[in-house]
Amino acid sequence: MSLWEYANPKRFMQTSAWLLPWFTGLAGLTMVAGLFWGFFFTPDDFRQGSTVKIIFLHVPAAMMAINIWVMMLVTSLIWLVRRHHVSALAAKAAAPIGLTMTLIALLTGAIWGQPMWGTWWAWDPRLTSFLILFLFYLGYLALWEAIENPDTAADLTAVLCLVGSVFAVLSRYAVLFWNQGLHQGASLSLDREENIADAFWLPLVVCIVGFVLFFVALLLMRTRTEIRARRLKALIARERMA
Amino acid sequence: MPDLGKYAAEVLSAYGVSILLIAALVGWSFLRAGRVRRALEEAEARMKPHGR
Amino acid sequence: MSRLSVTDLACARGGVPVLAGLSFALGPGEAMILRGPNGSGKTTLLRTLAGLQPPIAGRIEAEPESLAYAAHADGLKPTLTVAENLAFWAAVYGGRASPEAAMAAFEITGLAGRRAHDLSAGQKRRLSLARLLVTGRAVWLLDEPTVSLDTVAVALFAAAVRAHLAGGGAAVIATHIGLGLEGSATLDVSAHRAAVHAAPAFGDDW
Amino acid sequence: MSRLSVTDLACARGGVPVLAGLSFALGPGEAMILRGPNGSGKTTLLRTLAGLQPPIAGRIEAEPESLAYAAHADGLKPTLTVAENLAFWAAVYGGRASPEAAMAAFEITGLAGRRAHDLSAGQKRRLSLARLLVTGRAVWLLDEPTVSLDTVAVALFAAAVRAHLAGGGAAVIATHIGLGLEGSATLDVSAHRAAVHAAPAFGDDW
Amino acid sequence: MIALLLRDLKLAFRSGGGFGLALAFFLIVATLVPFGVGAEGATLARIAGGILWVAALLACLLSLDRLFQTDWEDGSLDLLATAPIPLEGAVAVKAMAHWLTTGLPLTLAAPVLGLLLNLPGPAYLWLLVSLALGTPALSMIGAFGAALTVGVKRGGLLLSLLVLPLYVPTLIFGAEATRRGAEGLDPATPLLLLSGITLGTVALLPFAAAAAIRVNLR
Amino acid sequence: MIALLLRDLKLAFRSGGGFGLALAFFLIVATLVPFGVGAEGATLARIAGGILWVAALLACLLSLDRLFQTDWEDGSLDLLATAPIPLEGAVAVKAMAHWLTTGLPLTLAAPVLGLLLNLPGPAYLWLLVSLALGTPALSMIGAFGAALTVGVKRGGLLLSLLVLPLYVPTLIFGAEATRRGAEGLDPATPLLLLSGITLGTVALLPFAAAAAIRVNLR
Ligand code: HEM
Ligand SMILES: Nc1ncnc2c1ncn2[C@@H]1O[C@H](COP(=O)(O)OP(=O)(O)OP(=O)(O)O)[C@@H](O)[C@H]1O
Ligand SMILES: Nc1ncnc2c1ncn2[C@@H]1O[C@H](COP(=O)(O)OP(=O)(O)OP(=O)(O)O)[C@@H](O)[C@H]1O
Ligand SMILES: [Mg+2]
Ligand SMILES: [Mg+2]
Repeated sequence: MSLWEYANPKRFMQTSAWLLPWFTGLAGLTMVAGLFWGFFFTPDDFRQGSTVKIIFLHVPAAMMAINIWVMMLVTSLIWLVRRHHVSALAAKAAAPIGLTMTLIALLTGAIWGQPMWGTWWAWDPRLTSFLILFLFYLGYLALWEAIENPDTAADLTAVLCLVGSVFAVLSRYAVLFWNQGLHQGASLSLDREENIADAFWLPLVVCIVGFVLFFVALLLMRTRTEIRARRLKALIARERMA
Repeated sequence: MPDLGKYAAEVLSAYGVSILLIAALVGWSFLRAGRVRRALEEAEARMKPHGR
Repeated sequence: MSRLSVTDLACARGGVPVLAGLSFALGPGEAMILRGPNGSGKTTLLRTLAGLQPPIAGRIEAEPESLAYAAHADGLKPTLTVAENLAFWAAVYGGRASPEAAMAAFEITGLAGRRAHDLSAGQKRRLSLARLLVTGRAVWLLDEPTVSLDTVAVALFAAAVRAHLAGGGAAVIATHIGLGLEGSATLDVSAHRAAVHAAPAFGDDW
Repeated sequence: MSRLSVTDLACARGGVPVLAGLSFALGPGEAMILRGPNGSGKTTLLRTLAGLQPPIAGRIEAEPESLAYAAHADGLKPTLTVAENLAFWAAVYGGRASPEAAMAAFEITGLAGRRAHDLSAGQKRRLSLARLLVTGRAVWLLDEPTVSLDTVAVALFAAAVRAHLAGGGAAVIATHIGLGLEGSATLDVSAHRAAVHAAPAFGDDW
Repeated sequence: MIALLLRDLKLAFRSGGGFGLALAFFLIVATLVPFGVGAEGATLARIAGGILWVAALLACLLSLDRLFQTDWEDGSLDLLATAPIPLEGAVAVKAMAHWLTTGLPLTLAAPVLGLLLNLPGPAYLWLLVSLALGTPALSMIGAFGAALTVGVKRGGLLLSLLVLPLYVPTLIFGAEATRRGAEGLDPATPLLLLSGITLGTVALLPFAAAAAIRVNLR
Repeated sequence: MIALLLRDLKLAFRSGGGFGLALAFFLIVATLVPFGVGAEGATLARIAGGILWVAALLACLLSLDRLFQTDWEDGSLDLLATAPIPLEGAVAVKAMAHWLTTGLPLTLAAPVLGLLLNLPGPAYLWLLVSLALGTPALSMIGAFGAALTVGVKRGGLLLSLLVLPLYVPTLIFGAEATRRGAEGLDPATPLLLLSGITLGTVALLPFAAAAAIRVNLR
């Protein structure tokens, strides 16, 4: 049987019902473990003092914020090409999570910026592109809300997601071109030289894994809700006809 | 409780805000899930009698 | 061969299936009157035939670019004059037909210079019907064309339709009143209400 | 005494005199049908009676706050539901009459929760007529009320008008089709076209 | 009256038109200005107050042409004019609805955006106060402009041309109050003048606006 | 096609909507900003280029929601969609009409307003060039946004919310080019990128927009 079988709502409900508890459990475990480790059992950084602890929220959130948008892009494409309702609904279900993650990255970042850079907000490229990403999420969700015919909404939001992604990349480069920033570079690069100390690195990885699992679990649940809502709409419509 | 030095406020507020946001998201998701599930169940119940 | 043939068509509005199992064919010179109570799906059918919304089932066959659709809404630009409104549509449709003839056919030549905004309801309607003549399309899809027309104008309209049919055209007309188009087939859409279980993907029971 | 009495009325539209020398009176229980070809001035007359535009001559007498006007346009808010639209107007007019009864009278109770945007043309029309019932006004001024109504709805409308008249109300109705309101006076406005020289100040010759 | 207020609010929310529109627009401007003028904190700090006031003013202007236009197009303005509630009242109520969906949220959002444009510390309070006092005037003046242009299809141009000059005093006093606040001077005088303007407009303009509408409906 | 272009232009002129509206709005912003931020020449000079670009962008945004909305409301969009001209072409033409009535006048008016904001001498040329190259992209992107929101009654909020982030790159490169011009640096790079964006959007977005409209008409 092909993978697309799972895109059948009924089928998805069955499999997800089986998967959900596992992911929920794992997500809870890793997240709590990672954050505890990060908060309680990591040393202070010689420069940044205890503020490094923020990294365990900030970086995973920031990564998820970006990756969730990518995931939405993929599901939108699937919807446009294969017309599988589940994937459209998955995109819809993911958006609020992405929005929250973006917000967390922004807020923790802002809070971090106060001691480190002496300002809540600086028009640093990375910060700025995140602000833009935030706006993208807002627009995407607003469009979903504004259109009540679900299929129309799915189509339009998918198109928006495609075009938006292109412009998001454009904006990223534009912003880099516009203003050089004071934000740190990638600290998870593969060559261990320029990596942050293991003392931070390991718990950070755990946190990241935790955030990923958390996203998957919540996504499954929210998608189930969306499917139910969709079916409810269809049933009511049918009732209206009868 | 680790001693957070002079940055206690920042670190704590960062964790506070984040956990609050996540909790809000999860809570809202659960609420909506429950509401929709119940609505759907009673709708299906309503449908069944007078068949399709 | 037929101008417009519909086989086993089903169409939905706002995601709700409205009509199902429609089949008919219109040859040159034939007209079809759509009847049915308010909300029975006439507009939905016409929009589907016009290609504005995809059918949820069945086939619609017509020569490409042979359809002209006239909706409930007039599609007039209030700030353009009567003549300008017609001239625009004539140009869009290749400008074969002359706006003058169209205005004459509905006796609005005297209003040619008037802004559409300054027309009375019936005058607006006459103008939007005159639009049909400048499209030069073979199949007319008309949604309650006689709304707020006086008896004279209704007669003018009937004459225009007859001329169109005589010229080998065809027409599908949704209406609630008699048009005096004797000898044209009638289709009561309320007889084709979509069966309730024909709901979209999520509707069928799991 | 009479609900509405008009003496030697003249009215203009967009600065152009359209009607002149109109005189009639409507007592309780009386209805008046306005007839006349497109552009003859029915809408203009009704707007003048409703007080939306001042007459250029003559007098209009009616009890204050006794008129309810229903225009070509529906005056519905597409984003509000049927019930909300009615409830709003009911509240504006003091909320004596109940929206439920009004909806029932035009058989749209089933649509109460539907956004006006998702209604069919006729359903919209029914709603805007139901609005009249919640105004609780004594004199109805109706401009082509039956547009895009099906035969059932036309009957419902006629019944509503009869009930209104029986309740001591009055109505002035502009229409092009028969309403089955037997025994109501008819006024052909085209018989009262304003003489050309009755143009406004700058028009008359010096 | 209350029914009308509730309806307008409902419409604004349903169609995302009012409420959000203004906020989003406000946010837009605050985000775009740095892209335009560059990101040096000093420059931004100097212009922040003024930019925010201008942005608020534009946000008001933006949602104005819909104030009566939609009602006019779908015929409900005719019906309102023939309804038992006095047209003056209706106008005032509609202006109030406009303020509730525009001026108020703008005022509340202003400090956050001040952060983005790093507005100097002391200015926050006075920005908030001056907006709270000034925006009602913006809505009322705007309602008057909208009433004048309601007949004109897409009278957007006219509207902005008419309303702009009327907005200038409000803007000057409002921005002035903010600037004085920023520089630690006493902003009492401009604030007083500002509230004077607001009271005057709210008291008198409804009548002018209602008259204008009656003329336009003829 | 040409017929459609002429019609849209005619409509814009008749109803003062497009053309004048944008210009007036542009003028408004340019005149209000000094009132808001205070009139020290130095500050103004520094922000002039950016402000003018932001103002131009807002002026475009302002007239966008009318691009398809009016046609949709009076039913002519249905008729256009069933007309023999391809919808993609219609969209492109409408975007072009929007540019002719908005972007072009803005570009031509910009130098004059530059005087008001005492824009530094060398910047004039580059402001003109960057606007000329950039505004078509604004219109086209806007047309896409308008197509997405045409079904939504009073989708003004949505429109600005959707279009704003898409405008960012255009704005940045445009303003950057102006600033470099003002500082006597070489504005070639941003101008190249700008024209790249313009060409890309004009080439691709009509299809996305037409698709969106078709979906909305269903
Ligand atoms: C509102 C302000 C901020 C935002 C929006 C923000 C955003 C981001 C983003 C998008 C990343 C990249 C995550 C990834 O994809 O790898 C990141 C990583 C990081 N941020 Fe921030 N940041 C902000 C402020 C700060 C501050 C003030 C600091 C500390 C001084 C900081 C320290 C870091 C570090 C150490 C990383 C890890 C580097 C990496 O993994 O890429 N950030 N932040
Ligand atoms: N946008 C929409 N969303 C959901 N349902 C709709 C929408 N538009 C119309 N409907 C419903 O679809 C059904 C068919 O509407 P349609 O306009 O085709 O009826 P109609 O036969 O044209 O009626 P009328 O004679 O009044 O014009 C109606 O019940 C209507 O309520
Ligand atoms: N805004 C306007 N400016 C100038 N003339 C107008 C305006 N509106 C209508 N007219 C003209 O006034 C005359 C009367 O219009 P009115 O709408 O009263 O006619 P009517 O009897 O209602 O016609 P119908 O039966 O088509 O509704 C018509 O000739 C019309 O062209
Ligand atoms: Mg219909
Ligand atoms: Mg009339």
